[in-house]
Amino acid sequence: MELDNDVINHLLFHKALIDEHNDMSRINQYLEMAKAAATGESASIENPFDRSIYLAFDLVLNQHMNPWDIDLVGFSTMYLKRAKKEKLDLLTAGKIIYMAWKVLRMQSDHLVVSMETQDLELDQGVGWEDIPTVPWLANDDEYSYTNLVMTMPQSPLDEPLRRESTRKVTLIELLSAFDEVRKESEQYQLLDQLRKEERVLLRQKARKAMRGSAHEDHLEEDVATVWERICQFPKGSLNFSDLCQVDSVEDRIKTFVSILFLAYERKITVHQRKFPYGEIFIKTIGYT
Amino acid sequence: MSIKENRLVESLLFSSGKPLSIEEIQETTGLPPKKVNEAIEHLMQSYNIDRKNDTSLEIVKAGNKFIMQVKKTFTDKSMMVAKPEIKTDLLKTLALIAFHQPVKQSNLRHMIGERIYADVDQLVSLHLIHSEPHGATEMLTTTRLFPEYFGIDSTKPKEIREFLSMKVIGHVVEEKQEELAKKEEDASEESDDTPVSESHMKKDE
Amino acid sequence: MSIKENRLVESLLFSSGKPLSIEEIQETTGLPPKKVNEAIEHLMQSYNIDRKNDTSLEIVKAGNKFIMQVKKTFTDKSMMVAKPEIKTDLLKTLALIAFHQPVKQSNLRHMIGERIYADVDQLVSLHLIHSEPHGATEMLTTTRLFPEYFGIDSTKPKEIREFLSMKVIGHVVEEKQEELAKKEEDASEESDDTPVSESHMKKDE
Repeated sequence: MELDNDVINHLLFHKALIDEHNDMSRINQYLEMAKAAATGESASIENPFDRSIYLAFDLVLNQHMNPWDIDLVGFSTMYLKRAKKEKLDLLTAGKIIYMAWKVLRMQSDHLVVSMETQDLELDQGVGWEDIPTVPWLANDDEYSYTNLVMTMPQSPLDEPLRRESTRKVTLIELLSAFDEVRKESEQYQLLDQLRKEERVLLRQKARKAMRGSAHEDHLEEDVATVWERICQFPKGSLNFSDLCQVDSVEDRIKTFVSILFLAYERKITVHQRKFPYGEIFIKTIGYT
Repeated sequence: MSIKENRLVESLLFSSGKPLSIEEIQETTGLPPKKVNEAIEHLMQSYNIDRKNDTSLEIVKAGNKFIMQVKKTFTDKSMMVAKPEIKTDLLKTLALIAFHQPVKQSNLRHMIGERIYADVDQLVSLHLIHSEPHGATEMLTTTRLFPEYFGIDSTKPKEIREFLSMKVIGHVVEEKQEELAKKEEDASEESDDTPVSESHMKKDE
Repeated sequence: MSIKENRLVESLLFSSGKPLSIEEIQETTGLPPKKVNEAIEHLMQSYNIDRKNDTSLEIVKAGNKFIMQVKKTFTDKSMMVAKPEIKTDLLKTLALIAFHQPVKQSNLRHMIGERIYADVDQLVSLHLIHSEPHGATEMLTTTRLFPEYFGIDSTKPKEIREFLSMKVIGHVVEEKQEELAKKEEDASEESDDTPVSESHMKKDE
C-alpha cells in the first residue's frame, strides 16, 4: 500500500496550526499511525485504541478519500462498520470519530448548510444588539454543535439511572430537627407579630387614602381571592398570566394589586425578567 | 438469549431501591413471568452463591417480593450515605407536632407559617400523624407508627413530649459543651462561665 | 486484606444514590484516602472492564465524585420504575449552556428564542446552572452539580465541551447508521454484509 501523501501533508498542515502541546503530540501519533497504515504494519499494533486509529487511517487510504474534503458522516459510518467487524467497542470508535473530526476539521457541509438557512429565519426583528459581540458563532465547531443540538430529536445529555435510595431517619436526626424548629418557630412568631403590626398601619393609611373610593371594601376580598387562586397551583410556582383573565383589564389590575399586597405580606415573591412587559413570575414562600 | 433478560432484571432491582414483585418486574420489562423467574433465580445464584465473596450486595426474597440490598455485614457504614426518607423541613414539622400534640393546625400555622398545610398532607400520607377535623381547623396527633419508627418506648403523648424535651436538652448541652471545650482549647485562659447553654435550656422548657 | 475494603466501598457506592467524593467515603468508612482510591480503581476495573458483559451496572466518575449507576443500554426500560426528571427541551437548553459557557442569556435568546427565560429559571432552581447579572442580561455557567448529575468525568468547561461534542457526533453517526441499515434492508438483494443495526444490538448482550 502506498502512503497517501495528501494525508501526511494534511496532518502536517494542521500540526503547524496547532500550538497546544497536547494536540501536538496527538498529531505526531497520528502521523506515526498513518505511516504504519501505509506500510502495512498493522499486525504489530496490539493496543485496541491504537489499532482503531490505524483502522481509521487505513480506511481513508483504502477508500482513496481526499483528506481535504472528507464526508464526515460517510467516513464515520464506514469506519464504524469496519470497527464492528474488527470487534472494537463503540466507545473507542466514538472517540476516534470525534478526534478525526477535530484534527482533520472535516467540514460537514450538508449539515451546516441545512442549518444555516433555518437560523436566518429564527429572528425577524434584527437590531444592533443582535449582532453577536462574542465570536461564538464564528467558530465552525460551535456553530455546528449549536445547530445539531437544536435539530436533533434527543438531547446530548441523558439522565443516568441511579438508585432510588433512602434510609430511615434516625432518632438523633429527629431530635436535632426539633431543636432547630423551636428556634425557627420563635423567630417566625416574632417576625409575624411585626408584620401584623405593620399591616395594621398600612391598612389604616390605605383607608385614609382611599376613603370614599369603591376599592376600599373590596381590597381585602380581592387579596383573599387571589391568594386562594395561587394556592391552587401545586408547586407554588406560577406565572401572572396563569392567574388572571388576561383579556380583562379589571381582573388584571385587581390581580396585580393583590400580588403586590401578598408580596408585601411575604406570602409570595414576585420577579420579572423582562421589564416592563415581560411575564411576571410568582413563587409562594414556604413551599419548595 | 436470556443473558440480556438477566441484565434487565438486575438493572430494575438495582434502581428501584425497594422490593419488587414478579408482576411489577413483568409489567415494566414486558418479559413473560417464566423469564422473570428464571432471571431472578439466576441473579440470586450469581450474587448469593457464585460471587458470594466478591460482592457486598445480595438479592433476597422479602415476602413475595425481591430486593437487591447491602449484606448485613456492611450495612452499618453504608447506611448513612443514603439520604433520609423524610426531608429535614418535614422532620422539623413532625417533631413540632409530636411535642405539642394534640395540636391545632391553625396554631402550628402561627408557629411556622403557611408551609404547615403541605407538610401535614405529607405526614398524613406517610402515616406518621393523624389529622381530624376540629371546628374550622384540624387537630393533629402522632400515630402508633411514630414511636415505632423512632424507637421511642412509649405511645403516650405526654411521655413522647418528655422524651423529646429531655433528649433535646441533653443534645443542646452536649453541643454547647463541645463548643466550650473548643473555645477553651483555642483561648486557654478562658475559664468556667457557661452562660449561653444554661439560659437556652431554661427558655425551652 | 484489601478485599474487605473493596466490599465496603462497593456497599457505599450502591447505597448512596448520589455521587460520593473520596472525602465522603473516607469519612464514612474511616479508611485512609489511598485505600479508598485503590478500592475505587479496583471496583471500576471489575465492573466496567472485567465483568463488563456480566453486569448491567457501572461505576463512573461524575465530576470529582463516584457513583454506581445503570449502564445506558439498560436505562430506557428501567427508567419506567424511576422516572426521568428533566424534559428533553430543557435538557437541550442545558446542553447549549454547558457547551457555550460562560454564555450570555441574551445570546441564547438568539439561539432558542423567548423560552430561554423560563428554561433558565427552571435550571437555576434545579441547581444545574448559575445565573449572574451581567449588564442588562445574565451570564450563565453550569454548577458543580452539573457533571455530578449527568455522570460527566470532568468539572472543566473545556472537557465538558468535548464530552458534549462527542455525544452529538455519536448521535449523528447513529442516525446515519440507522438510515443506512434501512436502505440495506429495503434493497434486499444485498447478501453477506451484516446490517449495521443488527450488529449494534448484539453488542449490548
